[in-house]
Amino acid sequence: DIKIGAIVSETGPASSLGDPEARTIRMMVEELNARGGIKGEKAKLVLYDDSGDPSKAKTFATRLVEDDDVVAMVGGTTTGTSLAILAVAEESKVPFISLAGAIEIIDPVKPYVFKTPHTDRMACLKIFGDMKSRGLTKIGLISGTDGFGASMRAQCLTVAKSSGIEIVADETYGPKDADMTPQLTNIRNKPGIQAILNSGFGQGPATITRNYAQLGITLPLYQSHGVASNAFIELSSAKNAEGVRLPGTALLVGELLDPKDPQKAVVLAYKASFEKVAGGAPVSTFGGYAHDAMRILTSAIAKAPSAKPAAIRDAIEATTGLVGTTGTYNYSKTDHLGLDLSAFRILEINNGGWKLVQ
Amino acid sequence: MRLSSKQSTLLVLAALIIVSPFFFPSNYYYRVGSLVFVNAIAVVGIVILTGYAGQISLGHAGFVGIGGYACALLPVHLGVPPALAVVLGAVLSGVIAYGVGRPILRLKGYYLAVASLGFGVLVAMVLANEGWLTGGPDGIKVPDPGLRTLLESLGIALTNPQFWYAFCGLVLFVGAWLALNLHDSPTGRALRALHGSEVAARTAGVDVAKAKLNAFVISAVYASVAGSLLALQNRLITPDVAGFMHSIELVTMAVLGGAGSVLGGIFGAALLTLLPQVLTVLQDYEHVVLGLVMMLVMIFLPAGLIPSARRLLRGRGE
Amino acid sequence: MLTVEGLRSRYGRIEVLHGVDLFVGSGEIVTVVGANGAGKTTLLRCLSGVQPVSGGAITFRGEAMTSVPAYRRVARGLAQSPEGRQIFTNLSVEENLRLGAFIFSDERVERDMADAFAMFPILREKRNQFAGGLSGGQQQMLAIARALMGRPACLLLDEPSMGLAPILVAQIFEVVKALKTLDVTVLLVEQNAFGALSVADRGYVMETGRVTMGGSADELIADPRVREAYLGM
Amino acid sequence: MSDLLQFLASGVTVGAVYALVALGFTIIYNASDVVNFAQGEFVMLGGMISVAGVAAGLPLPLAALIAIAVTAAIGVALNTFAIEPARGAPVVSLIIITIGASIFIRGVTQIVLDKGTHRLPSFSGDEPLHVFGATVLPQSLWVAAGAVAIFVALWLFFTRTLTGRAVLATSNNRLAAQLVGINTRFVMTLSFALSAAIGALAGVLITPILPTSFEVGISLALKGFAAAMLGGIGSPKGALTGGLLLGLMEALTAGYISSHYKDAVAFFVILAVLFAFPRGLYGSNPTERV
Amino acid sequence: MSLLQVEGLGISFGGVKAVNDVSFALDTGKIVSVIGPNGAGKTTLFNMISGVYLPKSGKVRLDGEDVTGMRPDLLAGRGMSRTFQNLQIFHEMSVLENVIVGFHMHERGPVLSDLLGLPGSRRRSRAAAEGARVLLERVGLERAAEREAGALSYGALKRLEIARALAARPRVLLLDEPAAGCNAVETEEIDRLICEVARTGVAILLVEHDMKLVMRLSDTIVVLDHGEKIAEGDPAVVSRDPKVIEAYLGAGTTEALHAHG
Ligand SMILES: Nc1ncnc2c1ncn2[C@@H]1O[C@H](COP(=O)(O)OP(=O)(O)OP(=O)(O)O)[C@@H](O)[C@H]1O
Ligand SMILES: Nc1ncnc2c1ncn2[C@@H]1O[C@H](COP(=O)(O)OP(=O)(O)OP(=O)(O)O)[C@@H](O)[C@H]1O
Ligand SMILES: [Mg+2]
Ligand SMILES: [Mg+2]
Repeated sequence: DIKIGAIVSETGPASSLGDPEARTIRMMVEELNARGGIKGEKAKLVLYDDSGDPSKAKTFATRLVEDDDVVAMVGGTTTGTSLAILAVAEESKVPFISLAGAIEIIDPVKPYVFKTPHTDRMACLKIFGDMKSRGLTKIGLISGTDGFGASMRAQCLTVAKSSGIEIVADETYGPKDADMTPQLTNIRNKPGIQAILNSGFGQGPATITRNYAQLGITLPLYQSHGVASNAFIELSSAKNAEGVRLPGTALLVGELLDPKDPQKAVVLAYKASFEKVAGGAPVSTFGGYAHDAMRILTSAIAKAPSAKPAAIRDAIEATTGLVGTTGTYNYSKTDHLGLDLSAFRILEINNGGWKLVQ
Repeated sequence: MRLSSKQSTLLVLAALIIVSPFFFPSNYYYRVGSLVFVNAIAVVGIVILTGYAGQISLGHAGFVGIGGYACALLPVHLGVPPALAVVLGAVLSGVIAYGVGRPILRLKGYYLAVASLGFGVLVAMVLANEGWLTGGPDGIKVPDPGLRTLLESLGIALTNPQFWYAFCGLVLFVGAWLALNLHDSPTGRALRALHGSEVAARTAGVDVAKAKLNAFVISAVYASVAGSLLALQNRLITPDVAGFMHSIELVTMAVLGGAGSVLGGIFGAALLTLLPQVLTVLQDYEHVVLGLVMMLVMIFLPAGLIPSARRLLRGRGE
Repeated sequence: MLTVEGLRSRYGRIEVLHGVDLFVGSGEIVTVVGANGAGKTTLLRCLSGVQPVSGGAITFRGEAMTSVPAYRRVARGLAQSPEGRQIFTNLSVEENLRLGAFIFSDERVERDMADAFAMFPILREKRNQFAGGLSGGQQQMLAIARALMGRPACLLLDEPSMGLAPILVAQIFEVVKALKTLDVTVLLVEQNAFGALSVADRGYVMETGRVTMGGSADELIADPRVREAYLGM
Repeated sequence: MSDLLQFLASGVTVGAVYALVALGFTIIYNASDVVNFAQGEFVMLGGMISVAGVAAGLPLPLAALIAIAVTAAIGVALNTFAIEPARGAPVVSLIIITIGASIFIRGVTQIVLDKGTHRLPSFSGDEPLHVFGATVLPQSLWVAAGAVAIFVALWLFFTRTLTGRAVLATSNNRLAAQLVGINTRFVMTLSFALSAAIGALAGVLITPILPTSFEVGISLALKGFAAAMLGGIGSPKGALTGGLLLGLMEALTAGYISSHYKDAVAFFVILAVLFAFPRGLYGSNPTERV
Repeated sequence: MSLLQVEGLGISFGGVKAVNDVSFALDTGKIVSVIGPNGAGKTTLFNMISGVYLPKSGKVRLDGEDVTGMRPDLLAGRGMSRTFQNLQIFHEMSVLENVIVGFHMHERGPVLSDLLGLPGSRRRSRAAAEGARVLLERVGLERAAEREAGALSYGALKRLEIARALAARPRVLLLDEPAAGCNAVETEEIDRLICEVARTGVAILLVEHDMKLVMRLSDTIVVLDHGEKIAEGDPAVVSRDPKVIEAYLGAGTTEALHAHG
């Protein structure tokens, strides 16, 4: 057997990310084995739930490499847990593919650490690009105080100026808050404001969207890639979410993609099988990250001369042109992210569904 | 007789720390062991505050956070060696506990609980919000204290988890020893007395406000040291170590083990640290079983693991 | 009316009642005397059902009581004024009394309350004060009055005279005597053995969890052992 | 001006949510001195079970009723199987039992229902009402009305009914309560049933505003607990006031000072209030005589 | 100058004057009893003297020094010690430890020394424990020393409180109904104990409803009614005072008292 380790935050504050990740990973291992495994060997998955706690994540990482003898790890739903796991991965020389956004995971490059999601900075750049193209330059920022929101806020604040965007309001909210109208009222009152960007995931963005409608704000509203899932539309109700834009992956708009788009087949296949096992839960970007990580890992194991961690690592680093749900991965010695801005697409919510803007 | 109970506790503890590794098949077990010790250090502090003095704090994780971030920030910003940062963090926690404790310890019971909770929430919030200093919700890296390399140069080669197992075990042993000394000392008796009746303790000459403050400061130092050790061995610290849930967890460990008993607190910490590791085999049912175990322990051993077990044994003897 | 046979009870693993036998006839006043720690309070707690019984039987008005829960015993007519008063300190004096009549909801409650106030006028004065603020003796009066509010057929009194001024001690014993005329049976535990035996029909002596002596009040008062050990004469 | 009104509207909405949770703590506390840390789970169950009911095609009122009944039954079960067997245990041990129960309930919910986040439809639509330039969602009024109604009911219960007195008596002195003929076991059962039902009702009312998932209980319980303590634990008036105050402070801070520290300001105010009123705004203060 | 002087002490609760303008003095080695009907204000007076309540008016002087409203622990340091009518026991500590706490003023030391278990700290603890055993013997509880205090009967707890109060080696000892819950024989033991203590030069202030005990022990009796002092003097005089008989003793009791001598 080939043992693959996974550590995700199935429960805890990041469970809306970790849960689809866990489902995806389990599903893909099953599919893989149903197809006969890798090079004739069955894959065996050892998956732990760190409930969002980096210390637990570190313990589980130690357990995976020391006790379970896995050949590689995927996971690290949040930046915090990813950082905890990667320390173990580096020390014990077991490759690790992270599912978290922060750039510091792969910058500077660490030999055994890779990641699949875009960075927050890329999301900011993508959004700002779209804003500029619509002539929106004075914007208000509202962010969740959780790791995702705070980290994206920090990145957006850093790249705003160089993108020609002026941030005139900077508000925050707690991830479980019931009402954000005071913050939105203050943002709306800023003179000359042209658009609002929300960096956050979970239920907060849905509440923002509903409060937005309640207050009758008509400025364009941008959300982050953290809400890229149909659950968001459901929670905010389609009417309120109409016209909201966000940087998303091909995953949400599989049907709309040009048939020639290489991602189309991958995305549709993943969506179909996920929705079959997920009992009604819609696909989300995060499950997509896990999907891509597993694809990269399994194809690397298949290509590697032996199922030894070091060999697998080399094979991962050699991955090029691998088409995932998030984008097309081209890893190299100096790039352990392997994605560029083109992987992001600006989506708009339209009639309760998704529309490709470009 | 009392004395022997202290010695036997220390003996049991030392035996557990030293003998357990002989049964450890891999580094992972050292890692879990050291986490047990870290939690136990903080819990021994809670035992002093809650078990001895009867004061409930739901904000103690705040001090864990302070201790942890001291090890992350002081070396980077002030060039303090990480090992020394542990001490400075403890001093800082003590000072903050002194300042915070003076006003809030006038409150009683749940009101003290909510006030301390407020303190903990504030600490966690500052750690999460002041990203420029603390790295925000995703946490911050902690430098290596270099103690392991020091040992290595002395010819003692340990893996990272082994080193932290030994180090935290040692600190826990010292912490337990101090707490046991306190239990049967005049100060400790005064704490336990004011737990029973504040007026009576007062009329017996106990300066209740000061005694409570002492307990609060001491327990804050324990929490801080635990936080520092956690940060140093994880090489990373995040604001949720200071969060409400962690505070609750610490109190739960203390009560499960037996709030008034040092050994109980350590067992409580072990139980709640090990259980999630053991329960991973149950996958989805992990939380169900964890909750169930907590309830069952309290139903059948209402005074906590150790005191109730002791009572049962003693009863049989009579 | 009330029969206790071979009653055993324990705190944890330590047995403190080792087989107590006694009975109280209908309309009788029976007193139990004994040194500190003899088990008098434990006995009364067993009778009221708030202390687990590990052996023996309690029969009240011909009915086995041993497994009847505490709150039902009150409805059957067994009320207690407990040791240490045990009033509801956070509730007002009046609420304490009203709760004494918890099982009733007729207009007689008002009359009973008026009777209680007549017996202890200070309670009327303090009726709206929270009971925890009462003086020790006032709380004792409240505890007795509250027990009477339950219209007991058999009243268990645990040291009712404790903490009362001499003038009230005399009054309490008068009350006990008066209860007899109202057909209320009384089991009286008292340290004021002289006072108790003066109003009682019969008495028992308890020593370390056993009844060691029993007889008419006059016999006990005359008994030299009783005189020496409990009356201090 | 309209800004202020908007902030106040937000404060009342959020405050009413907190108040509803805080009110749920009162009965169990009054019966047993135990702060029930599973109260947030009752709220969560109210929401989650209703959501499941609606998803199964039941009309919302029926789903809500079922949710309340089921949650009340769970409350009773909690008392019967976990609290009652531990009778005589110290209060801290009982609190830990409720913490264990909350973990347990969360775990079971996640298995039996799901891990998703869900919303119930608003009772009276989503068309905001305009008041002097501020906007309020009709659901906010439902929540506020619910909080007031439960407050009135509780207040009447504790001051006007003998059963309410019996509840207070049970926590004040369980021994004495038994001696006056109160079935303390029943009082506890009733308290858990009522607290759970109130929690579930709160869950039904707030789920259209604050989406529910198996994990919402913790943060709700935390805020509800803080609100209850601010008002004075055990007092229905305190729970209502504490909840509203907490909500208003958060909204006004977010509006006028800084949204980054709105929770911090709220806790600062709680600390300040407790220094002036060590038992909260309306907490009873009967000192024991010595 | 007297050791303890109470001057015009007063306090009220919710407008009701619980104690009003009460004065008296207590000398070394003397026993002064405070008697009066239930609710007369005796316990409240104790609470003010011992610093548990802050008096609204009046002064308490100890050795001539004004100690009004001083914290109980500081008063304890100046030699004041008391028992409680509503028992205040450290339930979860052993009987012995309850008494050792009484020695707190004599055994306390630096926290650090206690934490480190330095020999000094251990020595102080040991000395206190030895003292405590002697006291337990004096109140007849030596056999219960290792038991949990919460498991004692009421009468035993009363005696435990006396032992704890004595542990402080007080100069002024306030006893609130020490004989409540004790039978005649046990009361006599307490009587003897109080006498002995007074003989060692401790000033004793006693509240007690057992008139035989009061009459036998007291050098002076202060009578309170409705918070006011209505009489003061030596036992023989006070017990015949018609005001006292009416408010407190009742006719029967007086006869009984004098009949027994
Ligand atoms: N809660 C308890 N736990 C353990 N033992 C107890 C407890 N309460 C009482 N005892 C023991 O039970 C025995 C009988 O006590 P009980 O209170 O019945 O005596 P009593 O005759 O009422 O004495 P007193 O006259 O002092 O009130 C005593 O030895 C006492 O120490
Ligand atoms: N904290 C308080 N709140 C309200 N009233 C109080 C308080 N303390 C005392 N009182 C009142 O003051 C009066 C005096 O009470 P105190 O306890 O001093 O009486 P006492 O003389 O000791 O009576 P007893 O002999 O019954 O113990 C009583 O009427 C009592 O109700
Ligand atoms: Mg008794
Ligand atoms: Mg008194």
